[in-house]
Amino acid sequence: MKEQAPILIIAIPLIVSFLNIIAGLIRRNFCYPITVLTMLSCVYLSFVILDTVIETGKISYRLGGWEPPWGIEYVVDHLNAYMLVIVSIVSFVVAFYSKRSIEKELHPSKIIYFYTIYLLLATGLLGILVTGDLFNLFVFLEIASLAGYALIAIGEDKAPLATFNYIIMGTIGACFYLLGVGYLYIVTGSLNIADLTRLLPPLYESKVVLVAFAFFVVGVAVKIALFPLHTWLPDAYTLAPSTVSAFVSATMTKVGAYAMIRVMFTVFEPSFSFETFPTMQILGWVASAAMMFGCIMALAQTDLKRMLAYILVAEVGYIVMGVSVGNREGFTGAVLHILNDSFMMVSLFLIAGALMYKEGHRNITKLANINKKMPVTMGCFIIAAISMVGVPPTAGFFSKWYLILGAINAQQWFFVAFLLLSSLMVAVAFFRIVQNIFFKPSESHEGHSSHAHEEPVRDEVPFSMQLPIFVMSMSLLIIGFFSGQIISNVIQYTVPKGF
Amino acid sequence: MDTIDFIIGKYNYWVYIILMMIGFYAMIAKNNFGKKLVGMNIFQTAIILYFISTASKKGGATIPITLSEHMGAGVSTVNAVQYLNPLPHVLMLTAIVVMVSTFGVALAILIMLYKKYKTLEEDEILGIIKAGKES
Amino acid sequence: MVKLYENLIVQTVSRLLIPAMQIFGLYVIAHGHGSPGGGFQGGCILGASYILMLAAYDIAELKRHMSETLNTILCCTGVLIYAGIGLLCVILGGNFLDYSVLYKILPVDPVKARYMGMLGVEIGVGIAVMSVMISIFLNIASAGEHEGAAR
Amino acid sequence: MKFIAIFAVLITGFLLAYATIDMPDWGDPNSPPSTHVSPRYIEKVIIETATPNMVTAVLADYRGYDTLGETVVIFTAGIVCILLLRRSPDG
Repeated sequence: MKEQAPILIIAIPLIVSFLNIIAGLIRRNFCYPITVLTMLSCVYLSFVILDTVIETGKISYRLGGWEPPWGIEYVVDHLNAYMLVIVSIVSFVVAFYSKRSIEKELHPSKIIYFYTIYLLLATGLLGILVTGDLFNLFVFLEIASLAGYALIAIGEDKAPLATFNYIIMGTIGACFYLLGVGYLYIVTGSLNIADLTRLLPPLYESKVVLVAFAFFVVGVAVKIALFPLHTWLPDAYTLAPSTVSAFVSATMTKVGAYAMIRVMFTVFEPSFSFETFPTMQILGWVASAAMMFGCIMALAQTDLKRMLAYILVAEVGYIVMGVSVGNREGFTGAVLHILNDSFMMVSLFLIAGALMYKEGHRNITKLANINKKMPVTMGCFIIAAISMVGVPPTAGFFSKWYLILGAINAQQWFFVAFLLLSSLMVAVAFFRIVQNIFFKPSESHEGHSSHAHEEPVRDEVPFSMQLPIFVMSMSLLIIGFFSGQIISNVIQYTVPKGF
Repeated sequence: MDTIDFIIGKYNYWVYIILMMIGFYAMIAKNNFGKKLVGMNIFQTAIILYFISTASKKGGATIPITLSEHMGAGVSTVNAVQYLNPLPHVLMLTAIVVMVSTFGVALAILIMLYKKYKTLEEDEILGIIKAGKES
Repeated sequence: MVKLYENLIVQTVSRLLIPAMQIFGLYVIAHGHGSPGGGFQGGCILGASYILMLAAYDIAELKRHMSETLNTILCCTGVLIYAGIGLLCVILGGNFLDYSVLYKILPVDPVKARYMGMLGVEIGVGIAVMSVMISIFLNIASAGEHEGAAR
Repeated sequence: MKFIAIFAVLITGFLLAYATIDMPDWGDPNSPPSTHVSPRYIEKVIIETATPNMVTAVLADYRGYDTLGETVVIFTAGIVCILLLRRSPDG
């Protein structure tokens, strides 16, 4: 069991996704419990893998029994295992939440296919994380992307247009990645990451390797929506069904960031990424621009989900900046921020979904007095919001602290200023919502003065939606308290050699 | 003379680079969604051409299927220079399927768009959306 | 919508051609080990034979041979064969997709067991590709509305 | 917009042409792809898998997991077409 865990975490959701359709054709109600149980087993397996990695170090698994450069190999180290835990927890929580929200937003005949594609999306993301082969990563990237396109396209009215732009951009990103793989293949003849790490150092002067690195970075940057290439993200993530928005916003960009870290620090050595190529200058400034742009655009939005989507653009900027400063603190901050950001994003998007479910809209100017109607949900919203701003002792504070330390160590004072400024703008953006909720008289009550003192009836979302929201926002506090342990047990081993 | 040798020796790369630029331009600059998809196909086909061209070996190499005279009783007498490199072919079989799937999904979304807006021109669709917002 | 347009020449030719195409598709799948071919190529040919049926006749005729539910189930079965063989290898004590352990249940030696495992996998790929081709073509050609195509 | 597109395309084309300088010639039997991983596939395919067609052997056995991914991709595409386009009979 333990030695087969890296493959089972892929194979179980994969096989269940096929059985899910057959079960769904028999009875539609089977799909939801099957999906939730599958994701629960993935959470269990991911913890088994993390435990094994912490005890014994790197796990290697040979698919088909062939030794690495010839066959495909799974390599799980601390970074993979950590990401696996994040993705499987998020997919479990969102699957648990999805039942009522999907029933409201989708046609009943589509529910079977929705859950099948949901499982395939989770499989694709998990497959990207465990693989140790560049081409295999491309294949699973495409599984995740195709499933993501479909889930976004079934959203609101204008979703197909947003999805089409996403497909065009996503295909450009995937093709650039594939070209990068091809360029490394023609100078080394290998596709295995460990083999490439061994073969590449003598070739660092080659122009082919330089161009391959550029194509890798640009391709992945499209997938994670780094600033000038982010154009597809706000529309796509706003118009998707709320469950899907929560899932893809918390996982897709983070898995892309993982792929970027893998390419920059495992396939290539940090010495190449930082000395041969001006990574720090280019990526750092692009990331700063992303932070500023995302926050400024977030301030201008009235749609809650669109605001969160622009904040996500800024958060991607944080992660990339932490990677690009090229020192221990910055890298720790980036990896910790992957965890914090996916949990913050999932709780905020789930709350937006709860608003959609109860109110039918998510316009932040029309939320007056909603705290009396949905007290628990709004309490969770406050926690997630202060974590997003970065107030201690919530989780968001610690990762931002490390990011700032990293920028200071690299003596990039502009980056420090941008980090602080964008945190301030996120605070303003969330304060606008809080002000609208708590300090603004309800519009509907102004017209009827006789009902001015009527208290809104308490009307919470169903339990299956409330529990995930509550758990995710409480986890932000818990992660905040245990940040030290997470860093000392897992993240410090992910820092590449040479930092 | 060196320059001409250089250009002729690597002509496969020039062909694929030109094809890829054509496809890439159509993908990002064309106004019609159908043309964008055609550009996407050209772009991906260019990448396939590139990979396949890495498999070739001059000097009488044949397709990667073991000939019957090399299938001795359990003892291999095959030399690697006698056959083309099978790995890029395998990778491209996978990539072709991926591209077919992407194309199928994109076509499905194209049909959704056409059913909704009755046009595939980007500016016309944006105009319809804008008109819908104002009214 | 796809409508039935009676054309004697087209219908007769496709009536002759479809079985030949299907036999050839099966040959390409089964003989993929010794000649160019394999699951994906053979599955495409099989799918094309059904698409030809749809083009020469109409959707109702296609659905008489291959109902939508059957097609969806075949689609799942194909991939399930592949992943199932992989999982079977795990159950038999090898790694995922390590066909050589299949010698424990097949009357062959480990090297030949790899050959047999590959054959099973190719059959799975062929079934999946065929039904996906039909599904994609059917849904795109009729824009998803192929209910009223009764004869 | 057109200008930016032409600019991006030219930059890409220039980068690719620039990288071509260091690439092996077309059909060079001593290029890394022909000498590093692939010889094992060619030389040992009969001994290890009893399959004459090397492409099939690599596709379904040595890199069989890629092909599983490929099959899942096309399965996803089929299900996606049903999810996006299919109208259910009951409206």
